[in-house]
Amino acid sequence: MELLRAEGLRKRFPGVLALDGVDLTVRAGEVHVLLGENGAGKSTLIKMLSGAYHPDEGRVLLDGRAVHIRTAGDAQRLGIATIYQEFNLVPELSVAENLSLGRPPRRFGFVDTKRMHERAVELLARVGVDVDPRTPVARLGIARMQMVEIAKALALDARVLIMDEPTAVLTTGEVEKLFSIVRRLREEGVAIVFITHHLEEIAAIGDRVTVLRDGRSVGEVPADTPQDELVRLMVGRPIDQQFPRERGQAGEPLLKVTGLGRKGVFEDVSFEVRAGEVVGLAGLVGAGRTEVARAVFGADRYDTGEVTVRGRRPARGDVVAAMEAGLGLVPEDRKGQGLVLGADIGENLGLVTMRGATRAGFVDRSGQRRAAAEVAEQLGIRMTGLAQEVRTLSGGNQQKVVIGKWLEADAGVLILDEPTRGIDVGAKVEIYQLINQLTASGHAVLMISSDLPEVLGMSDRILVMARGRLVGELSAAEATQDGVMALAVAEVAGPRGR
Amino acid sequence: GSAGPSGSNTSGSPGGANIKIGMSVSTLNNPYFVQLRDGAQAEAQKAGATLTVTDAQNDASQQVNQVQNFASQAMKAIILNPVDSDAAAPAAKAAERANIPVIAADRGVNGAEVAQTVASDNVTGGKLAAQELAELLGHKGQVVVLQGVAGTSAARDRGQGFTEGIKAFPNIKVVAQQPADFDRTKGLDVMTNLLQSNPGINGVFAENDEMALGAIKALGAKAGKEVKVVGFDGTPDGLKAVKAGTMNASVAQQPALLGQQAVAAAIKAAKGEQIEKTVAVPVKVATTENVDEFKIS
Amino acid sequence: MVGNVFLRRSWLAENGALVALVVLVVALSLLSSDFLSVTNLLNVGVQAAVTAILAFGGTFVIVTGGIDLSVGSVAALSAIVLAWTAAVPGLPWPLATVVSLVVGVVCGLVNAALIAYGKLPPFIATLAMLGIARGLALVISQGSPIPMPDAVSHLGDTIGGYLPVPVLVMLVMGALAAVILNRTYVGRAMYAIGGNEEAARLSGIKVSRQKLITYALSGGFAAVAGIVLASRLASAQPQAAAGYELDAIAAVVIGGASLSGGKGRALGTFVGALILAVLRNGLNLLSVSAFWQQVVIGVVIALAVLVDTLRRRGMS
Amino acid sequence: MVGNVFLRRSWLAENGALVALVVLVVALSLLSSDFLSVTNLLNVGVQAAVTAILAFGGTFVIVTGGIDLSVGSVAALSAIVLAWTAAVPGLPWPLATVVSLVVGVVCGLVNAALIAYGKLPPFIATLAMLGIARGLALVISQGSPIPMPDAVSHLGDTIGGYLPVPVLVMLVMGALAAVILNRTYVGRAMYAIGGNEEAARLSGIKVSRQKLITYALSGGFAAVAGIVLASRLASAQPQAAAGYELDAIAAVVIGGASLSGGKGRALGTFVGALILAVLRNGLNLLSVSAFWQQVVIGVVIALAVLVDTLRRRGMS
Ligand SMILES: Nc1ncnc2c1ncn2[C@@H]1O[C@H](COP(=O)(O)OP(=O)(O)OP(=O)(O)O)[C@@H](O)[C@H]1O
Ligand SMILES: Nc1ncnc2c1ncn2[C@@H]1O[C@H](COP(=O)(O)OP(=O)(O)OP(=O)(O)O)[C@@H](O)[C@H]1O
Ligand SMILES: [Mg+2]
Ligand SMILES: [Mg+2]
Repeated sequence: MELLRAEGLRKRFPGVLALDGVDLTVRAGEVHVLLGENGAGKSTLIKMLSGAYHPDEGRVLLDGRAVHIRTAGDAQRLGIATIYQEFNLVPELSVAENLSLGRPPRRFGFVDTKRMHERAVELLARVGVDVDPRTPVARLGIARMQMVEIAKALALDARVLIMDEPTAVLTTGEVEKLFSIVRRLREEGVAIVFITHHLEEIAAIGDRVTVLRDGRSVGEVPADTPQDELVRLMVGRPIDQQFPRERGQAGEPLLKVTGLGRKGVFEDVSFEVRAGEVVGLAGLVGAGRTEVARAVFGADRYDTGEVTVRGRRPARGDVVAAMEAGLGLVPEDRKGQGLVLGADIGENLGLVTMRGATRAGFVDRSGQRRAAAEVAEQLGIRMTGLAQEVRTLSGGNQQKVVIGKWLEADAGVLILDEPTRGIDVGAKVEIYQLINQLTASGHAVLMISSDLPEVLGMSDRILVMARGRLVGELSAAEATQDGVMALAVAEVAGPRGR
Repeated sequence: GSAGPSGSNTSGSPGGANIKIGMSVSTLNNPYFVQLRDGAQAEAQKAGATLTVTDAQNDASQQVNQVQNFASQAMKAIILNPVDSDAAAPAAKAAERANIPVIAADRGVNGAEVAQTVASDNVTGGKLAAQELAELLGHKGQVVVLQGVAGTSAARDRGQGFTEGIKAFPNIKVVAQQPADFDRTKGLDVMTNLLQSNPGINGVFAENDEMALGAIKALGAKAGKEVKVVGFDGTPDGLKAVKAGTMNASVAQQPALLGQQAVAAAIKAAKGEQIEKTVAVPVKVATTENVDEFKIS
Repeated sequence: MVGNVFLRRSWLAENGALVALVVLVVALSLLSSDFLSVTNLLNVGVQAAVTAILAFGGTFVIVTGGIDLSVGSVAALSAIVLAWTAAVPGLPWPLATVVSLVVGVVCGLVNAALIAYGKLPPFIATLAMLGIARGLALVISQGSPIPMPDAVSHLGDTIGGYLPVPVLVMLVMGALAAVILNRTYVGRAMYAIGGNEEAARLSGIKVSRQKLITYALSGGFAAVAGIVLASRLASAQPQAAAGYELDAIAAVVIGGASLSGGKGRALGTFVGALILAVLRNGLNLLSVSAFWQQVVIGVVIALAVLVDTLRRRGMS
Repeated sequence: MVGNVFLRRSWLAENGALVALVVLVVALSLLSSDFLSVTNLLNVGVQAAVTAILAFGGTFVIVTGGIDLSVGSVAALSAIVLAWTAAVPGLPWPLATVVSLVVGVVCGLVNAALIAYGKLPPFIATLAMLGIARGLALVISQGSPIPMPDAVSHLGDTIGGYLPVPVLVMLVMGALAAVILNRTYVGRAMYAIGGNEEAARLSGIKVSRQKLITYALSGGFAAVAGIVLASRLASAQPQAAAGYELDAIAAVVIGGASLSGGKGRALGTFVGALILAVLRNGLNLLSVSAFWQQVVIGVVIALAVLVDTLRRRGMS
């Protein structure tokens, strides 16, 4: 039964035609996947269904009747719930409050905090995350925020549930939890729109796929269409190798971490990364991988242990010292830590190299622009020009900017935290090739990723973390998905180091 | 748009023969200067001159700006009520360069020539206040001083006059001097607080009537009786309080008369007539006995 | 147990200014024997009242991430309107009071309309209103004070010769602000808007409408503050409360709110207003010279907030 | 071609205030025959100078997402220090000038230290400094104006009886601000910090050090503004520039900067300061009554920014 239908949707932004007459039909009780390259227009499309944007042309029908969705409130009333690609949580407020955002339970006209709390506990249990509803959202890791977003959307009991890349920041465990929720909803007759760049998820959860390219729909195919075919539809050409890792000879250790610990977060973390090597860091959400990376980079302090980079020991908690020693960090939270959203692309790409491009206090801005143009070209950032505000880029293209600014910096040891989050298959390969180039020229890469195939496909060695400790190391040859997962969950039952 | 209730443009027919006069008042946030302006406007109306009044908002540099602007408007005479005597020199010089005569009103101009200074001396006023308060107290007691905005010339001169004047009475002790910023509410609050730390006071000198009126509120039934209050300015509200006996005296500078004389002088100067260098508008102390002689508008 | 610890901790964390207030009170009690009397403390309460009421209104605005510079002027305008309508057209005082409150609310609504629909930065919209409201107060009053109706002036009195009505009004308005912020939809929406306006919008909160309510509340609170102020003097002054906006904002920020929005509590604001009032009272009692007073106030404000930020850092 | 259109467009978009200024100038030329004379326009320039210089310094701070309420007081303090050191210990005027500039910079550094290391909100830190600097100015001068050294007072003169020096100083300081903001590391870092402080830090920008520089610049600019102001009056006044902070911030915001940081240009600020000066000048020329002036200024400020936001909305 057809529930939602969009006809001829068109949307123009200054300088780009984001959507050029797209049709979409979603049936009750199906998972409809939207597939497309970064900047193809997926998010723009769903934002017009949720009331965040208004189409320039075209219309939306629900149950066969044309509806006008002017605001998010309208969409909610029509039974459309949306999980956006970028989080829409209020960091200062508690998890419970966020889950009831805009519709708190009321009693005698007053907000009923007790019921709000109960509702939160219930919702959190439903998505299977273990957080205290009183915790401010700002204190959650990025994956937990995503789970809160999901719980928030479920709270609406919607007929149409739209999810824009919900799995981008989740690890396998959470993805499984999410899928079982989605399957249950599908059985209940909910229409689900699902956006993902993980092709393997399509067969696992999808029913039909609409592929977008350059703001147009280029086909609607069943979900069991072979991946190669999907890629061809989406990128316009086949991709021969998904993980083109060229392994070379590991050289000198460039990064040495010994006995690193911070009370209650992680302890006794020791490892090294050698020149020419890609070391993968796997683990479940909350394992503390991001925390370790930030401590190594000097973004946070640590209590015990030491970090040695190319023989130097940058002071703890000093980002500049770490950078001078040759470290770089692509953070996992691009909006919060990676980008100056209000500044343009050129400015963002040049942020790290700006100090080096300064002579007598003056920044060589034309040189900076040239370098930025080169990187943007290399990464295939889809933009109107370097002067475009980063805020208006598609999610995947924003991620490319975060990576790009560190590529420009030429750091000896680059720590990548979820580097390909939200990046399409084509661009991923480009980034992998860049990683190859880095290691070939003697650099080292520490890659944190929740995408197990990526960790397996790109790493030379794999470190596994659980509950704040390193619990194992596997070589590329011996590692399998099950092997890594077994290690990652092994310690879960054990005591927690906090 | 000059028909506003505050009516800054006043024009009439004969006498002043439509002479354009500019007047920069230091502030209109204080009833004293409002009266000064009203007096000036009444006189201009009578003489048929066009008077433009601007408010410098107690900002000396804004006052210079306004005088410059008067010069651009080809005023025939400028009445300057300085925000500060020292800082008024550039304003007076600006007018001088444009060959426009300047009448200084209420306060003098230091460091530049003006055609006439119409003023009543704040320092003398302060001394008079000290004498009056001393008489009221029978030459002995404890007094507090409510000070105006620190650093303004009115606060400075009145305070100086009072301090000098009170020295003549060795049995009167100034037990506290605190700023209340010429503001009635602050006068109330500060007086309330001072009563806590100095319950024995029997005299208050406030550097303007607004603060005195606030102090009277704080003193309640004691005002004017157990505790003598002397204000400054002789504003309508102040004179009412004197009449009611809650304020014992106010040093009245007759601002309306001052404004009137300034305009009269300005018209003469504009016509090129000779005028005296200084005109002193008498300072009068309004007391319960003589308050009826003062105009309460 | 755990819940208890959590509560105790957050209560302290959110009332860091309280520590500064306690330190200040202890210091002043030691320095001046006159400070710690019931009468003096009630005086402090009276002197805090107007700033506190303005600041409660300002808390709404600051929680949404805005700023309201117009509160002092709106207070003055409302008081002048009350006194004038009671005196000149001779409205009965209850009606005059209602008119005056409506004027305050309308000023707030104009601010909000400029901000929500005209997309003006709150700083500019309310700065414009600061001038407009003050100007109108001067125009209506012709620059001179207007006596308040006697009935209304009782708001400045004390009940039973002891309990000052302004303190009572302040407590009532504070409680009202606390309830609005904590327990009502409007209040929770303020936090959401201040924390993440886009998220609030996408969660179905009508952001523009909520801003109208927020600034209207601020205007209404300012009107109440203006009436209390004028009642204390039994006279409405066109220049009353000039510059109070900075005090009000300072009280809110000292109380732990963030000017970038999403944070702030009525209780904190109350403590902030008390800190300012205690400070001024203490300086009078200690007879600190006029010139030094400003220096001391500045230093103490900085220290008060410093105590708070250092405590927080120590805790986390 | 495309680049050209883009440039032209963004130039207009970023100078929306310019449209408001032009409208204002045209309107005043029609309303008053005295307005469009060279002398009067130079007067406007002189009258804008102090606010503009303060606002250029304020632009740095606002671009980083901060606010500096102390600029007016710091200007007064610097001028008093110059006049006093030249008069009392009798320093030669160049040395006195240097001391005065150092005082301005130090005030800025204290602000920055409180903000960067003490984690005080900029509003509170600079509000404290507002009181402290003003108080010190009063203490040093004992509340009385001090004559400026003659040599320095020439800064208030005109060159060749025509070109006013304050205008010259304003242009130089404006150009300096523009160069710092656009071309230097320090300036670019300000935009990054204001746009996203955490991202700036993780990109290797020393945020605390940059804030020190930012507020020090603001303090230095305030000192220059104070010296120019005192030169115009040939006397340093302890009460000078009181309340100018709001004007300076208004100029920056009218010029297109955002108080949440990351946006703002020297040219916009210049236009903002001119709008305020033209407005005041025009109201004087038109002899608008003093009470109505505040209303009119408020309305025009709101309209000026409204023109800008509406234009932007129309464009996107
Ligand atoms: N507010 C905006 N202003 C200008 N351009 C925009 C805006 N929002 C989106 N765009 C542009 O529209 C195009 C489509 O963006 P959209 O976010 O829909 O892509 P997407 O398919 O979701 O990509 P991704 O996989 O990277 O999330 C992009 O070129 C983007 O730069
Ligand atoms: N149950 C919990 N309640 C509160 N905080 C938790 C809980 N579990 C973990 N954390 C905190 O979450 C943080 C881990 O964050 P994060 O999720 O970013 O880790 P990670 O290993 O990088 O995971 P990922 O990168 O997959 O998101 C740690 O600081 C840890 O203290
Ligand atoms: Mg997207
Ligand atoms: Mg992580």
